[in-house]
Amino acid sequence: MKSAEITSTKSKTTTVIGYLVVAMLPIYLAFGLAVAEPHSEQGESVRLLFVHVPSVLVTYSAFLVVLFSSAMYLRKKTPYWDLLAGASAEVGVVFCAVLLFSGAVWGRPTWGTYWEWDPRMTSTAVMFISYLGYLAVRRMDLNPTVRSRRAAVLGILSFVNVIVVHYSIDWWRSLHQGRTFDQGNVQIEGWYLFSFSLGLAVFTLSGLWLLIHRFRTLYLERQLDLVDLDSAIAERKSEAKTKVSP
Amino acid sequence: MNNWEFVIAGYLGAAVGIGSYAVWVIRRGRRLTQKVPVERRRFLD
Amino acid sequence: MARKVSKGSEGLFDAAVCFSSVVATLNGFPALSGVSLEVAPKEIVFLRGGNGAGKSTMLRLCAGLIPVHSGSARVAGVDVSDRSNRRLLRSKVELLGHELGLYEDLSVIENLEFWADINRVERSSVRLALEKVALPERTYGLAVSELSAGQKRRCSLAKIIIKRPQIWLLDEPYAGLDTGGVAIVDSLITDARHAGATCIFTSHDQKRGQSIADRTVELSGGEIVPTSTLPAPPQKGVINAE
Amino acid sequence: MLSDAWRIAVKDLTIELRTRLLLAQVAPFSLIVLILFGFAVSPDLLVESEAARSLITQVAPGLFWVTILFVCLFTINRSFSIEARNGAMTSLKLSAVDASAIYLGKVLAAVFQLFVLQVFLGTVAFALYRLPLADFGMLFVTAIAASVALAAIGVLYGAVSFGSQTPETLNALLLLPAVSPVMLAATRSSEIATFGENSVAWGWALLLIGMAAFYISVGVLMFESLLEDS
Repeated sequence: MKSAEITSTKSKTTTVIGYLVVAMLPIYLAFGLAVAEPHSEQGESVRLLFVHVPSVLVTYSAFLVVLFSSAMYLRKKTPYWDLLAGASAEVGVVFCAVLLFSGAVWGRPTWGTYWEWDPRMTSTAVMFISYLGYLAVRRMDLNPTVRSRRAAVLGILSFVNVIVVHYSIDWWRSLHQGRTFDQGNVQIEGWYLFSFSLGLAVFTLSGLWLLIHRFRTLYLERQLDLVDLDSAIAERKSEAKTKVSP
Repeated sequence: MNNWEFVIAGYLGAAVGIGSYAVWVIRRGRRLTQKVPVERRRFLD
Repeated sequence: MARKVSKGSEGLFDAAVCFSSVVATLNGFPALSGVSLEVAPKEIVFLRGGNGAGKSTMLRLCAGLIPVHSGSARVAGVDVSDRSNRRLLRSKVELLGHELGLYEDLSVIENLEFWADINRVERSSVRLALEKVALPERTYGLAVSELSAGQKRRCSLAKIIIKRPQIWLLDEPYAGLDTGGVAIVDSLITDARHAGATCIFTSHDQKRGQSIADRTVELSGGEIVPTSTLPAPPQKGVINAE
Repeated sequence: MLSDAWRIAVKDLTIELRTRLLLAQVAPFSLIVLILFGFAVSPDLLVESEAARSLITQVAPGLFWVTILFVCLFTINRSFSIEARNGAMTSLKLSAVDASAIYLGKVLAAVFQLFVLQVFLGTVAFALYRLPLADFGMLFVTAIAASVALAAIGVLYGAVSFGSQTPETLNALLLLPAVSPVMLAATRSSEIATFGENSVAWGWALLLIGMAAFYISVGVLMFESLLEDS
């Protein structure tokens, strides 16, 4: 594609991904909302599994990408890794919000409460906030190089939260006797497995689509900053020429 | 057990959340692309 | 440590400071818009220019405190933008900036002894430095917050004497000093040169600056003004070292 | 490196001794938080009801550690504000010390301050909430390990927000989620130490020690990346 034709952040890849999502969405909804049988214990609310668990996996992967690209940024110091980390963290935060929301509305029919002080739910909320903090650091008013490096360190540190979320239930069980809530006691097989896989595909592809687009907007923001800098340098140079000191 | 209201809320919430973010990103992308000079619009595709 | 120093010794044959089209930004503003400058070892350079010309930025960049956006900057033979050499660079330069770099709640002597310790310098040099900047002995035990502005400046001058860097970067060293203090700064700069150090300093007092410097460099709009456009330098008197 | 760290710690503590910010402002503040928490949780305390008494006893360890969290925030903010003033941090960077020495030094000073305040507040809390004490050793180990973990995380995150326009609020946003596992472990561990009766006894204390060790090593490794200006 010629540069002049580019009027938005879409490209062949994202168009293909977009169409795939659009094509799979009705099938996913049909299977998730109709074909999959109600669960013997959970009834219809089991259908939230096809939203909740894929969003968990996309969130994990997005934060994993943050970890990886932050480490790469510290190694290679190329700005693209920094942009990728930023884009991925934002996508991760969006999916994390979806996961918290779907978890809450799933919790109400299964446990009778939107919020249960379960180690996984609590640590997920903490993880969500810690990545909001990461995004806040990315908006800090500092020299871009310094800010990127600090963000990279934080991007690595924040992954501790993801590990805590993942293992919180096991740790809690070994250190604390008491009941733990687990929504994952549904056997995922048959139509459940199929609907779940569809959901996973739809969520992953839309996450990828968002990631690519967000990366490109961040890239454009950077380009714009560089353009502004170029003109600022030119302006400053002309200022130097016109003003000759006594 | 019939809990359709929660199921619908969950699906709708996800759709609204992800959808509105997608719309925001696309719009921002369009706006920024207009501002960036043509020769700098290349993406690492 | 020792290994690194020997590596740096080859830098002795380099220029003390070598900038080539250096661009540096401060929050998106190109404070330096393409500076090319070479300073020979043992040279005393007076950096002048109006407010916002980029003088302070340039000195800070020499100390590795500001990232280089483009171009190359070598100071004491060390590439400023290379972070792996940062410690080597910082062992060779010292910056006296607008900020004092002193802890207000500690006494003069505590500040300087801490500074000597973390720079691996004998504590005995603290007294010598204090005598050189002519701070009265009764102030040694006072907290820095109790000193007058001029005394604080002297105290922070003492820091640079203690460190004895290879390259002295002085941003407005005369600011806030009385006549005695000004004379002290002059003698410090010339002493440093005799000890083999290079010095770059800024000042708004042109006469004072030119009287002591080997060369005057003018910054304007983040660039060095070419020498041809500068007015002819005044007849420079013989530098009186002692 | 360790001697540099020690010097920096001594410097920080001397400044604290001169200004007495923690002693004169943070300690009374934490005291009032502890008292108000007591009121908020059970206003019936004034009428000596047995139910209120047992409620406050149950939640006391949690209240205590939330208060320590505030103290930790203040300590870290203070630790970095003394370096922000007069550009002292620039001086440190221009000196011959390693970034990891700066990190360890600041952690050491913060550990000391946090520990002293924990001892003070802990004593008050035991008196105020009339708590039993089952295992002093475990309580002591908990306090030490929690101080180290909080300081290690705090100094690391304090450096992330250093130099921003609003370091205090940003630091609070970053630090509280990061220290939440420490707070949880410290609360459970001190609960066990206070009331006894638990099979996993030392599990939480060991977890705390693990976290402290983990964050200290991460801090030593990564502090330089946070500190550099270019």
